[in-house]
Amino acid sequence: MPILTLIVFSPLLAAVVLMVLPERSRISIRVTSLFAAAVSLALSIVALTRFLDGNPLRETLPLIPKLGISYSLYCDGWSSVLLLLTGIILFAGCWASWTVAKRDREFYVLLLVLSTGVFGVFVCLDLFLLFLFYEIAVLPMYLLIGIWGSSKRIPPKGPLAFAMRIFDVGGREYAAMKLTLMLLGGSALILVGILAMANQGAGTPEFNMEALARVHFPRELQMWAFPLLWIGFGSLAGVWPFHTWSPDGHASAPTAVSMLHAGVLMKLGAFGVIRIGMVLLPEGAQAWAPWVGGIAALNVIYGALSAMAQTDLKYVIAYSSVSHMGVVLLGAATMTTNGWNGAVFQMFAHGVMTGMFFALVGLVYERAHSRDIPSMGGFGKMMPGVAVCFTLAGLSSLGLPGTAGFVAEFLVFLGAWESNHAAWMVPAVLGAFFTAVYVLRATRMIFWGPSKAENFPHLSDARGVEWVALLLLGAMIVLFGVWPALALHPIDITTMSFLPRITGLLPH
Amino acid sequence: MNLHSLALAIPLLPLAAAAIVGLVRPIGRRGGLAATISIAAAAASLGCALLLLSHTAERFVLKLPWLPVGGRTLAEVGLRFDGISAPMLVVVGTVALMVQIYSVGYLSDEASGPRGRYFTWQSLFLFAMQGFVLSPNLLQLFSFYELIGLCSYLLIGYYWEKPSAGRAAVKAFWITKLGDVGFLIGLLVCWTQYKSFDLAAIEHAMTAGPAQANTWLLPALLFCGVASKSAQFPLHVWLPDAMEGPTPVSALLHAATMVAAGVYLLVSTSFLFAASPVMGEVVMYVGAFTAVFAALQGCVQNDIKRVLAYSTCSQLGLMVAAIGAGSVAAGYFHLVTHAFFKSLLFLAAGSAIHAVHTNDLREMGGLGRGMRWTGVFFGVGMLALAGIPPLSGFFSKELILASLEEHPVALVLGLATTIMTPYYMGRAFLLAFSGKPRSAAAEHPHESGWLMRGPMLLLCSLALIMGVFLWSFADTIHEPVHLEVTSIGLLGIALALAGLGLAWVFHGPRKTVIDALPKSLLEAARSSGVDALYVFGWRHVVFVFAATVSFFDRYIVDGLMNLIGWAGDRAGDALRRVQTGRAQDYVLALFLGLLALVAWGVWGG
Amino acid sequence: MNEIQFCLLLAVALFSIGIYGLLTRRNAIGILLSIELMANAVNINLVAFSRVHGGAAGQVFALFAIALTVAEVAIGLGLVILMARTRKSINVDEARDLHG
Amino acid sequence: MSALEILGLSLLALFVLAGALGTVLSKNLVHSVLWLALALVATAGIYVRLTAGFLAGAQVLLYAGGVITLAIFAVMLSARIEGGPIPNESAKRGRGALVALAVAGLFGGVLLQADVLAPRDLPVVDAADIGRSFLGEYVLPFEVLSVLLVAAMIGAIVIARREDP
Repeated sequence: MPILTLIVFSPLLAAVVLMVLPERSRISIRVTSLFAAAVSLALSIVALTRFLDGNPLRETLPLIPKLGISYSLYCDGWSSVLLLLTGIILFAGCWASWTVAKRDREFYVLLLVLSTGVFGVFVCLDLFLLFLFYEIAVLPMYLLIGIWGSSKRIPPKGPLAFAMRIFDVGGREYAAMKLTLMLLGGSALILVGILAMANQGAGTPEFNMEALARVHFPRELQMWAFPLLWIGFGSLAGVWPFHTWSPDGHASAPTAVSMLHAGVLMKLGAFGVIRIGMVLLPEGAQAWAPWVGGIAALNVIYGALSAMAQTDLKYVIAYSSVSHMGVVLLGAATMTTNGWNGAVFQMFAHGVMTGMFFALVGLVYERAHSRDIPSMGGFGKMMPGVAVCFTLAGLSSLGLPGTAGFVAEFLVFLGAWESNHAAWMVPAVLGAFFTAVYVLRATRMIFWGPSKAENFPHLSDARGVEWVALLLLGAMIVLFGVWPALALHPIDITTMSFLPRITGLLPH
Repeated sequence: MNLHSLALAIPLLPLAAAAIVGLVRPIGRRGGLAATISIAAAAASLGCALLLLSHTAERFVLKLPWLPVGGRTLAEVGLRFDGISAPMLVVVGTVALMVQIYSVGYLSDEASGPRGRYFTWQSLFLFAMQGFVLSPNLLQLFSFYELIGLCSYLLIGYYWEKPSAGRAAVKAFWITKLGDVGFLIGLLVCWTQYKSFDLAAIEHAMTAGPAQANTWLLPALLFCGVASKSAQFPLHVWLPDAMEGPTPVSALLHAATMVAAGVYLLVSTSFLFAASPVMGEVVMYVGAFTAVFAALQGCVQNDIKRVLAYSTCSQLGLMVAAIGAGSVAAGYFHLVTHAFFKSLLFLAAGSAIHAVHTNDLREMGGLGRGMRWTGVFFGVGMLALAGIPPLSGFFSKELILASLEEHPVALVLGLATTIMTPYYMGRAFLLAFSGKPRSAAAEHPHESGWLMRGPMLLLCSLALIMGVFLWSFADTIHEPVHLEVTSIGLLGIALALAGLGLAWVFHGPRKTVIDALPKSLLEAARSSGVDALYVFGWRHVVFVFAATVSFFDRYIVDGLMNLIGWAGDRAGDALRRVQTGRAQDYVLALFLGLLALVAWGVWGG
Repeated sequence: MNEIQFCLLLAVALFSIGIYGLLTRRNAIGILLSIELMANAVNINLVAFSRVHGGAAGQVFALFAIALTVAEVAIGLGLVILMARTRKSINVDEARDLHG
Repeated sequence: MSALEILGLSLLALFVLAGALGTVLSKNLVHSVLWLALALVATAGIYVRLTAGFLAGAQVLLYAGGVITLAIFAVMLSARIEGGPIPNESAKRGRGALVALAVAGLFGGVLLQADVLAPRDLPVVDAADIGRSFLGEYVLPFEVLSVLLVAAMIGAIVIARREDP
């Protein structure tokens, strides 16, 4: 029973089925996609358990032998945890987009195709196929944001205003276009990196990652190939200069799309940097580590500070995603066991957190039709449930012990302190503090204080359907905060198998 | 019922209560039911604590691996029961139970819906506090430390409709989080220096292992955490604002337990501070200075709860100073006695506020006649705090003064505090309970019901007889303590009486003087610069910096991306003009290409 | 400088005069005539080399070339007439609708 | 080569160049067509000089006969449609001259340096040989050419057909 193939392709299958369904059947569309999401989620749990008791899943099928391309899926510790994350976020996303009115069938089809791409990248061993899945994951974003998004004009200001005047900055078409172009630009670099690695072997090119891991690439190749992969995947993971698509993209995207995008797609980028960049090009990674770590630390502080100054709720959370992804890359750059464990765990923790955040913001936006924080106030009276969930997600993002956010950040800080760049830890810890500042400030301004609910007529708490997503994600945050070993154990096993290649010796 | 399950029950019972009341909507909605559940859990937890107190001989530590790293365990989670944690468990349990019972009466006139939320947070706080007391390693101490901060944030913000309450709650969380940043960095330093977070392991490594290089770093960072939660000098600004919360919350958190968590942290890691004398000195002087500074502030406040808040801050300063000077027993015992009489004072003040519906001393006056019980309780608390002999305050204060003997500067500061404390407490007592009533509500205040007076009665009796337990307390925490009559001791008593006299002189029943100090000095003292510093720091430094970073990101970095787009657009436009539409231009281009090719063919490569 | 070289040089001269005419004439017919000249130059080349190497191939292809050029002129003039009829002028400069 | 032959050849070359220049430079369109006729006939002479008699005949017949007459027709027709003589001036001369000179210079330079083979006395290729190669070795291009000519005819007619009113 090819479990991994089923996980990857069940959303795609559902998408095909959706195509066939008659136009008006709202319920059957949603049920089919929920069923597909549930199948993937359940099977990813099976994959995790199979990995834990020793026989990880592996499926291979030679596709183009002459070019060394084969359909080979393998689920190690990292992939199983990230599969679980994708399953959860997809399941919650399907629930959260229950109220999509306009052309909901196409919405669900694109959402499912996107998640197939994501599932594919996490378990694929073949670089060529991985790149294919990567593109499948990125391209539907354009349509999803362009058609179902929402726009908020941003007046062009500052020295480069002339350049911004010809685009309607902040609009959904602008956001969709910018997001897709920047990510495709990144993926072009990735392709160059992959091809550089692939035809190193004599004769036929070799795309299988495990085979490439055994090849010792010449140092010069690693020196230029690694930054390509870092910038390519990094632009998806929100590395500093290439992160500007994230605020606009997430702010204009509909709820479920920004849940999936911030929650899972950004992890694709970070996963790519570590799994492909660092594991296959160790010397390059070690040489460029100061840069990766430095920019990641900048990311953390930069994201936190700019989040603090935003007045639009979705922008606050988009910038916080940039900041938390900085923590992930910082953990990766430390090249220590703790750092890597922390980085992958932060991917999981932040995925769940941001998923919940965007689900809540979607609920608030649906009822208040405004994302402008200063004009909101006292929503706690009308929507106590949402207020509590928002606070929980906020606490996890600021790293309160007992939530998943703390464990991840603690491990990354420990990794940073142990690595030979202890200085990175200072901006990271400061960033965590600033996260506390802007999260609680936003919570207070929206949910507490005297009720301004009169100019928001139909404010109401989350209804039955929407509770599923919130409860599921909230439970995940607390469960992995109180007992992190559930996810940390498989991650640790895989880190131990990868790290010696980098440091030559397993640090203490 | 072996000891392990008893110890486990202490934190888990309140957690269970919090979960039931919090998650099960129907129970949460009915205030009364929620109250009974959480009080029952608190009582059971206190029962276990008392049982454990009886045989503190068996010290045991339970451990469970929590975080794996490279196959081994990075950190464990578990319980530590020994001489140090036993008394604290009892103190926290008692005060929490009393406050919860008291809150039933105090909140009776409010809507019953939110009370479910109130008792959830109360039980959650009790779980966090007991978990903190029982933590065997620094990481777990830190985790529960922040959970306590969360509960204080939630409880201060109980009246969240009031904007000032919301702001105070967030301010409290931020400043404690700021201190915790230091604590977090301390954890990292601890891991690199000792390769473990376990307190016992660290102590063993320090004594047996190689001498560490800079032993002062870890204690310094830990002290940051202590300073924030126990409101020491630079980080104390959140405590007075925390009075926005309901009074029982102030009694529980901001008098007895939460603020004492920092001191308890000092007590349980005292071997680290002992290892670096420099750090000891720093801690002592910070503590002493905080004591005097807060006491001075206390003298000029007109809000009864703020007077008590500054007094707590000052007493904490004394405890920290004592521990810094090396005598853990003095600090710890003062913590225990202070927990009882300060929570008593808060509850009494609460019942007074409950009667006249205002915190302002200027609108109180002559409540003693109408509220006899509350007057007596407040009086006993005031005397205990002032350090008048038979009461418990006297013993712990004498111990502290004794511990400060070798450090003249700290001693002077300590003595200054011992004279100011009775003055401001006397003033508060006289203004509130004696003299002529100064407002309509103060004319005929109604005494609060038994639900409120019962807990106060128990705390009052504890405040009276606690001094006797000094010696049994001393040997549970295995610290030698000797209290004899010394010149410093007598001076302490004299100063206490002098302080009370001063209060009587200025604010006696016949006098109508509210503020003894001249107006200008009053304003200067009241508007303490530190708070303004924080506000300035936030509004003009952090927020401006954040705004510039956000502007930079939106209009420069993002602007550059748009510039690339714009350049692409312009380049496309320029290229468009090359296609002129005239056939001859194209033929010309054709021939130029031909020429170039032929030329390259003839002379080129 | 033998006879063949002379003919080739003549062809080059003819070719470049054709180019000049092509680039400078304003009316379509003028351009067609210049193209004729260039085609003619090509034929001279063909014949010159066929004179050198013998065999009928050179002349056969010259004939083909001539036939093709004639066909091309026929179509060209047809277009010119169409252009004259629709645009009322066969000035090449005015026919620039396909600009960018 | 005897002096007489050289004189003949250079005279023919002179006529060809004069014709070409006339076509390209003359102000009147009809004159430039006539100059073209001169140039074509002169090249026929050169073909004769290069022992390609049949080709000279074809050249005169096709080019001078066919193309010139067609051109004259076209000139007359478009002059009538346009009402008035067609302006035949040329513009951007500089650009045209530059390119022409460049091409001439480049190709001429290459030619002058190249050592071209001298004409050897080979059997003269007469019409019969050409006919035999048309239907022998090159029968396919011959047939394709005929198809092309038919297509060109039909095309020209369709293009220039006046909409019946």
